[in-house]
Amino acid sequence: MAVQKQLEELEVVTVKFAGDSGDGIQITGDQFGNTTAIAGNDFSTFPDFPSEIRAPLGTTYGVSSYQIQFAAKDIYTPGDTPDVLVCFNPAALKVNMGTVNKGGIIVVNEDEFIEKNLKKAGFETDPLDPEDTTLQDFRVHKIPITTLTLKALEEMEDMGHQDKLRCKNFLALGVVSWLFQRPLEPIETFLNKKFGRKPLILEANTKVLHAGYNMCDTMEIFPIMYKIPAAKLESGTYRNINGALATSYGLLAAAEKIELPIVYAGYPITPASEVLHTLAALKQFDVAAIQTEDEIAAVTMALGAAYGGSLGITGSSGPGLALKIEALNLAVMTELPLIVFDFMRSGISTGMPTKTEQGDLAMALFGRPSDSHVIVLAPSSASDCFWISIEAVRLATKYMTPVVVLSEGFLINASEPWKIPDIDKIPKMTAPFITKNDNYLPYKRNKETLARDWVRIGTKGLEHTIGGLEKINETGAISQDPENHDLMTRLRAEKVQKVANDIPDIEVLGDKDADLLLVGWGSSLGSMKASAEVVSNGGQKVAMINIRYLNPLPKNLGEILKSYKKVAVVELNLGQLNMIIRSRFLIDTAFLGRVTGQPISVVEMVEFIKAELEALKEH
Amino acid sequence: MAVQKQLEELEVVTVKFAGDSGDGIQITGDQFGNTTAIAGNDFSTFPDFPSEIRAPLGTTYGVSSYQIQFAAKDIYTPGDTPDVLVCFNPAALKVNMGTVNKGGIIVVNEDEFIEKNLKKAGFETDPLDPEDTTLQDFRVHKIPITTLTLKALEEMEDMGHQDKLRCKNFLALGVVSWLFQRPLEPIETFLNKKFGRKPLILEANTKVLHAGYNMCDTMEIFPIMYKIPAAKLESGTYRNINGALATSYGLLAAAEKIELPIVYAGYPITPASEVLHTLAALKQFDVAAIQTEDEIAAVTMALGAAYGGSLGITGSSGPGLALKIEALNLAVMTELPLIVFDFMRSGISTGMPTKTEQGDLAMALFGRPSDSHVIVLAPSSASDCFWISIEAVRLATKYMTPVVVLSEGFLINASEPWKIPDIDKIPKMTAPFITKNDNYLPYKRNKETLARDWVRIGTKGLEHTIGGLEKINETGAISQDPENHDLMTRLRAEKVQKVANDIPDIEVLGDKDADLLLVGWGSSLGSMKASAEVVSNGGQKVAMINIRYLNPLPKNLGEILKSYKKVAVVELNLGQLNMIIRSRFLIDTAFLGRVTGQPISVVEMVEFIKAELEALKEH
Amino acid sequence: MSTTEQVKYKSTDFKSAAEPRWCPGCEDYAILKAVQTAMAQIGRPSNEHAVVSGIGCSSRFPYYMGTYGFHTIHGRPLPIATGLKISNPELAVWVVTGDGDGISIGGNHLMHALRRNCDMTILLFDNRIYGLTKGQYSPTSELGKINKTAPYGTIEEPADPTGLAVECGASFVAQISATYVKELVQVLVEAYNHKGTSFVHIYQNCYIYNNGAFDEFTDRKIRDDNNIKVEHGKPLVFGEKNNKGLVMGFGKFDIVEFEPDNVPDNVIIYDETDLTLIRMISDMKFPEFPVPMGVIKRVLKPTFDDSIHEQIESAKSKFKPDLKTLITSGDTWEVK
Amino acid sequence: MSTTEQVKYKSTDFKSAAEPRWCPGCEDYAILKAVQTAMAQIGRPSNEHAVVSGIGCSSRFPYYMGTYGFHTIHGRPLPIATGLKISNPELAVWVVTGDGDGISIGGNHLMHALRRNCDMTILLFDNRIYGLTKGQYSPTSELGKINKTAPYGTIEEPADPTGLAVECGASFVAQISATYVKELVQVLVEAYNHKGTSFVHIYQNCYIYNNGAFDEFTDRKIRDDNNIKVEHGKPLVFGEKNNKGLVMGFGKFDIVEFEPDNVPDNVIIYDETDLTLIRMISDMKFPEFPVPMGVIKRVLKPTFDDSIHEQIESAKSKFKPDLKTLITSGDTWEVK
Ligand SMILES: Cc1ncc(C[n+]2csc(CCOP(=O)(O)OP(=O)(O)O)c2C)c(N)n1
Ligand SMILES: Cc1ncc(C[n+]2csc(CCOP(=O)(O)OP(=O)(O)O)c2C)c(N)n1
Ligand code: SF4
Ligand code: SF4
Ligand SMILES: [Mg+2]
Ligand SMILES: [Mg+2]
Repeated sequence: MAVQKQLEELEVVTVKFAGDSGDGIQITGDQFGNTTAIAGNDFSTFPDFPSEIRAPLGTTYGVSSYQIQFAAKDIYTPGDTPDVLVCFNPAALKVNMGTVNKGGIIVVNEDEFIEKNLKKAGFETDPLDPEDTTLQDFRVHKIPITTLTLKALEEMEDMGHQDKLRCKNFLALGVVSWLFQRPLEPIETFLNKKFGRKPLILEANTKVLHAGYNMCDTMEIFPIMYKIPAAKLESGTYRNINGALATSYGLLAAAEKIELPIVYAGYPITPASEVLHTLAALKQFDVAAIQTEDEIAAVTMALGAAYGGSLGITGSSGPGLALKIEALNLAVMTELPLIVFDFMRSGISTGMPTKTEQGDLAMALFGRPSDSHVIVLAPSSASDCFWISIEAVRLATKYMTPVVVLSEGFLINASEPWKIPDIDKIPKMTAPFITKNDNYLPYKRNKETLARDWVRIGTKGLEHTIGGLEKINETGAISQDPENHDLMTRLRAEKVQKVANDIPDIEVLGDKDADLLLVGWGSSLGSMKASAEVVSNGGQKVAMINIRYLNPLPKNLGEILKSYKKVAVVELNLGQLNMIIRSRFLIDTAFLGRVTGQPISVVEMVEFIKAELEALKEH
Repeated sequence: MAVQKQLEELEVVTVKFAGDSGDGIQITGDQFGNTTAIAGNDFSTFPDFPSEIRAPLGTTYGVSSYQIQFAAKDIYTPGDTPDVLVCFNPAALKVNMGTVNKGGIIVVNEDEFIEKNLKKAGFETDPLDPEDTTLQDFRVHKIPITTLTLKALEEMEDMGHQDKLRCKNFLALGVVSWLFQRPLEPIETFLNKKFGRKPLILEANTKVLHAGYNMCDTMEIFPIMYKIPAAKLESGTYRNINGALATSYGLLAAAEKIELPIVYAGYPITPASEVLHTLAALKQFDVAAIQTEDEIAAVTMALGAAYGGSLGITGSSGPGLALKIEALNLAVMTELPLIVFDFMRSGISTGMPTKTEQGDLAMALFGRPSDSHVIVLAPSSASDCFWISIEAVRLATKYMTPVVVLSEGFLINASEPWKIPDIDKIPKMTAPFITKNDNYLPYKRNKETLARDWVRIGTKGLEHTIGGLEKINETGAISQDPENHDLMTRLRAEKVQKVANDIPDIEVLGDKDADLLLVGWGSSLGSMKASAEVVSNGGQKVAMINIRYLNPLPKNLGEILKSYKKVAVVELNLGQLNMIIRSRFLIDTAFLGRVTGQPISVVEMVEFIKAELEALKEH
Repeated sequence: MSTTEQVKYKSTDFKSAAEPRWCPGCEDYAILKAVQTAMAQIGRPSNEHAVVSGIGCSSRFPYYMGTYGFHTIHGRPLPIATGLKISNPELAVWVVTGDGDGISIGGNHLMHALRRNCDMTILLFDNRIYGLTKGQYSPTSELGKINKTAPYGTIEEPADPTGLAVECGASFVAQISATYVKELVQVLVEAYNHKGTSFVHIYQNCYIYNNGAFDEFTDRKIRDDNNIKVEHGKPLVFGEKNNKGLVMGFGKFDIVEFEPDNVPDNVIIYDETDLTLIRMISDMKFPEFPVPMGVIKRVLKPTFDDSIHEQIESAKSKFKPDLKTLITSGDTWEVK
Repeated sequence: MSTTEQVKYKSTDFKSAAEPRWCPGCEDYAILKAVQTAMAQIGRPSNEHAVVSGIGCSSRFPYYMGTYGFHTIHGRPLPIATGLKISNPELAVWVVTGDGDGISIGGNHLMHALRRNCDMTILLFDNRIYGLTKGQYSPTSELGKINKTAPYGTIEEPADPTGLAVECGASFVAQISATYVKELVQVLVEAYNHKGTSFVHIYQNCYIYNNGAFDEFTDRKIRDDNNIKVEHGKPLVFGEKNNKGLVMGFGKFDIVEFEPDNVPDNVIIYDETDLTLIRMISDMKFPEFPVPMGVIKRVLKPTFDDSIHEQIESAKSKFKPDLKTLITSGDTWEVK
């Protein structure tokens, strides 16, 4: 019979799984996220993996991890520091123990703490040794996960040893599920789907999952178990979604609403490839998802499709975007609705490919020869990637101009609960096609939007040639006339500025009547909200805005900025949005920029906010 | 006997030659420049040609022109509007007549004003018709240049008709030389050099040159002739130089001073090709000038050479620079002294390839993924291209960082008198090579410059690997450590900022005690100086600075800017330097930006200055 | 798809209002005329054609066509044309490129386009020089050529566009000179008719920067000895008097001479689908061998555009494209 | 230039301190070991070698070498290596690239590098997949392959790196599998010894994303029937029992069978300088023909680096490199 355990209710918890790339960390994390979702919590995840495919076992640089924060309330980030760390080997402990909260729980696979592995991880002494002080600040639980897994599967004689070992992550998942009283059904459903055709593996994984769970029920491993009540989320049907899926689904939704096929051309690159993979498997939605020979071919193929009259889309990350610049300028010149996703990753050059950053804003705005203007949007959360995709399609086609979407590696991989929207309620869109005109002028502009007409190439009677040479306004004939070039340069800029009339005002979040206004973009929204909550709980006030429309900027931005005593910009770079805001509004901003390949931690941001508030007081 | 003519002394004159691309306009202009130089005037030229190789004869878009301003005083621009226009055909008149000063002289080749040509040029009536009012504001001189040329060569029976026709530009040159009392010897010297091996052509050209000159002496074509006394230039030996030559010679000088061979890799593009051509013909200076398959190969080949320990240099214009971004970031990451020239041309995409612009500043500063910093320099005149080349080599090698030189199409083609420097007085430079070190660390930095050591690849005992992945400071081992990445990102930025300690203070020109400060860069210096002179002559004051070091900015810039009531930025773009200055110094600047493919005209700039001065008064 | 009504088109139906801006004497004019003539023969209206070009003198082509046109950027017309064709499968897509545009900066796209076999027609104008940028060498320039960027002569072995196309698996390869006006038109029509990527390598004289580059095999006086007309099902015969032919040698052709019109049996009857003959014909080096003119290769294989659309259709037949179902797939939960 | 002193090197002299980070089971380990062994045989010290790579699993190679190394950007190692060689002509320059790095994004540089013939050794690791980005198809992936970006199968005809190298005029072309350890080392040494660009196409199994891709011709049990060792001056014989050979057919090879070791006279003796044989060997398609392994082409021609330096020397002999004279050339005038 199960031993009676203490049950403690918590509002919010952060759990992190860590181990070798081959340990199934990402699946474990995903499944824990899923069961957490179904238990009704809000949550946010942060998968983090090395750029090596399968780094040698047991090395610190080969450690893969998955962090999840879940709560009985709204959650904005995957959490700074875990309350619970589950380590599959010494290297995982070595890399992650520094981040665990004091007094936190560390669960280790005791079996892996043998000398060879300790050495590989760089431990001089065995941290599990009772005499050792390395882990004295934590509640350490040693579980022989490997042994227990093999034992649980002892009777399965048809199964190989290696195959059995591969189940150990589900034993750990059983343990953690027990600790937080998560239901096992969602995990079982997943296993059924995934291994339906491999009954042996299905059986084994299900077995160890339950074994892990039951073991905790029976044995004195944890003196306590936790309950995190359901969060009060808006009512509706929810699913778990990450940015890659949300981006892809958003594009499909947009295509349906505007009734155009998609040509998505990409060249594989971390972390952009996920979207290409997703769309390649969704051909039934009239999606031609094409892997090209390089990024130049990707962007030009998409441009060719946009020229033809389809939704021409391409996606990459920094090194790939760098190769698309020349073609992007051709799209600006020919005023075609090309959509370019940049899933930003960390660092210049190859940098840290699997890590996140917000480093490409200045490039998206200014990184093209001459005065070249495009619309720039940035999603602020994994699920917002869905809405940004739709908005990108709407604006690109309405204004006949390229749109760059600055998404982030972090958002692509991170997941969160998403209230599934009613597709029917998303407004239809109309592309500005012209089908008949006796006196068609390729560069004649819509008075309101300044957009030129879009022609489905092949339409009878509208034959014309466009290209990269400067052309006369309206007629589109090539011209080197000085004043015409000046005019066209200004018109192209003005057209993009017109979009400001067509986007929502920015909304101030947090304590609107604070003295200090935080300004961020993209995923910083999460860190800002979480930090503001902490600050607010501490009795201080901070307001914040997150800029989804980075070019053109929302019309009410200046007014908002000027109504605060102090404006502080926060970004994952050395001050790119900050430069824009200073230059545009001549405001002496404060700035917090971090370039670590990780989201800014809440602790850091809170510290920054407090220091700024302090400085304001001194004035 | 020669008729006695009136002689008027002028201080400054602007002459423009215009005709079909095949009319030899550029040669005519160049030779007039040369003889002007030798006559001791200061001068500045503006060759302007269509992007077509040989556009159909007589079309307006096929008109090629060459403008030159020369004077008895210092001259800063090729002049806004010609005092004398020499037209070889109706199209040349059509395109250029609007720019000629009222009361100015227009010389036309009367023979070409036949109906067919008039129609092609878009004239409804014959502007030479005495009844016609088109040219009523000008002093028109009709000369049957073609007929006179043929007549002058009548006796040369061995010469073909077509070949004879081709001499007509030298007849015109003789005419204009007479008008301004230029010596014919320099032109003869040129002809001797060029046609030494073609005695017939030499004889013919010399003949018509003199025929043109003597004809004016004899006949009543011009009632007056002009004398422009020599300018008071600094003493020394002078030559005529354009930006392409100056750039190339500067590189050779730098290579000699640092004792390294040059690997210049480029892909042809207007207007950058000139430098590649020049260097390709100067192999004896240890220059490997290589035409690559594309711009990516060009920049990477140069980078490979820089890695090896040579001067790795590449040059292009906007569309080519766009393709070099990814490699440029690799150079930033590996901290190698790559030198990249951008000879800016007009417009986004293919734009107006033969026209000028300053459109790539924002791109040079920010057009790379993530926080990526390079040194950015801009020459302010054709001859300054020489000095900028040397400075680029000095800073790139001293700081082990890429340098981008923003040069301009206008400067490449424009020529001016240049006081030939004493090569011996140019300081020697030392590249930071390391040749021996028992504990060599690839990313160990010089304390003062933060530069890492340069290794001639092949050196014994210094074997190491570098690359695009983020690396640990000092050791250079690849690393994904969050704090290390933040540190390295800041170090790379800081290193470039350090250069500010190593560059001259900016100097205020014009009326230093004015209220209004003009801020420009690149070729704007000429327009600013000329405009300031006009303003100053009108009794008003304006100060100005020209920024040659665009990143990092000179240390005293902020102080200068803050000491003026009003700062006005002028550029050939929509406000790129302006953005930097606003953002950095939070100054509410005024701005004059023109994007016409031409230098800003003095008239326009004077108007702008006056309006700003007026506005200041009203305060 | 061809319109079914029988309309008679004239070459002028495919002219634009713009006046061509090439140099007088440039052979680009001849090719322009040939393309317009071919289009008239093809019999589809101007709106059903799109001409996509890169940058170069040759690439100004679309401006002078009364069809749809896109003058893009240097080296990239092929992926742009591919995107266009995928988007608008009914269009007749033509690509105009130069030896610099198509083989130098755009060489990679050419290689991959030929592998892909998207249905379009590529016209490579080969003048063995960079025209628009005023006379630098190109990848097809002969070794030792003196020019602006190689004042001491080029040191790179020239690339062979036709050989490259064969190597890359092109399904249609033809080679022809702009001076053969009638044959050029015919080749263009056949290239259009071929389903898949058709590659037409056109020798084009640049009057200004490389005049006479092809005289050896295009000059009327000597050309019949220096080139050979290649035609499916016809013997490989050439010579001013039709007195030479190609026979099979040891792994390559041998040249035999014979009495005019007395063609021996062992002279090869050309087969444009035989990979061995195709390889041997395109491997012939001038002046050892004559320069082949005509359709060198024509084989049928699935096209990229068809395959993409087939995969889309096949996906549709398996999975209903229902967005609502899709986004609610996987685990969902209700919050009340 | 080789140092003259006779030093004995061990393969470990060319190892770096860094621990390789490829997946367990990856054949990149075998190639690493082979390169280090080859360098020991070559007998030049580690500082005289530089390894330049692009991006991909294979391109991590330089980190594990005790030589100079440059891990550059995707697709661009060749021009970087070319710049390096021109700058430092004494260096032994090696390039490591993958089927994605070298044939997809870097295909154009490959084509032009092979034309140029700069003295360096290119190792193309062909695993017919993108390893580092986790399993998308590459240009060498077989038609119909199911993978992350082609869940319905690829629709592009694969490129043939060896054939491409031959077409582009490479002066040294070899093909070998990573499983043939001894032969690989030998090929590497010969590639190094060749003056000019040496192209070595190496079949390399990716254990994680494309395991078994080359089993048909590398599996010990069947490989002798499925590949053929190509060696200059040796007959083209293969088969488990050395019982098959290649003879000249009608423009291509035919396979003949015979009694083991009873090689008929008409079996071709391979000549690595004979362009016809080279073409026929590299045109053989598996499984109709066996896969050739060994040095397929070796011809001498001027190298790019030599030619550049020769032009520089020749210019020097004609014009004194005197900067003062240069800048005062042309018309000058004195201002007093
Ligand atoms: C990215 C880029 N690089 C270089 C150029 C300059 N450029 C224009 S056309 C051309 C080469 C033209 O040669 P080719 O393709 O042979 O055409 P042709 O003029 O001979 O017909 C070059 C290098 C450019 N426009 N864009
Ligand atoms: C410009 C750019 N595009 C894309 C990538 C992503 N990327 C890295 S390696 C690679 C392909 C690797 O394939 P291959 O060259 O075959 O090497 P392998 O990993 O198989 O050894 C890609 C697409 C990149 N790093 N840079
Ligand atoms: S430069 Fe040559 S290719 Fe270009 S238009 Fe003139 S003749 Fe034709
Ligand atoms: S993914 Fe494949 S190629 Fe890459 S290291 Fe692993 S086994 Fe080797
Ligand atoms: Mg050409
Ligand atoms: Mg690969």
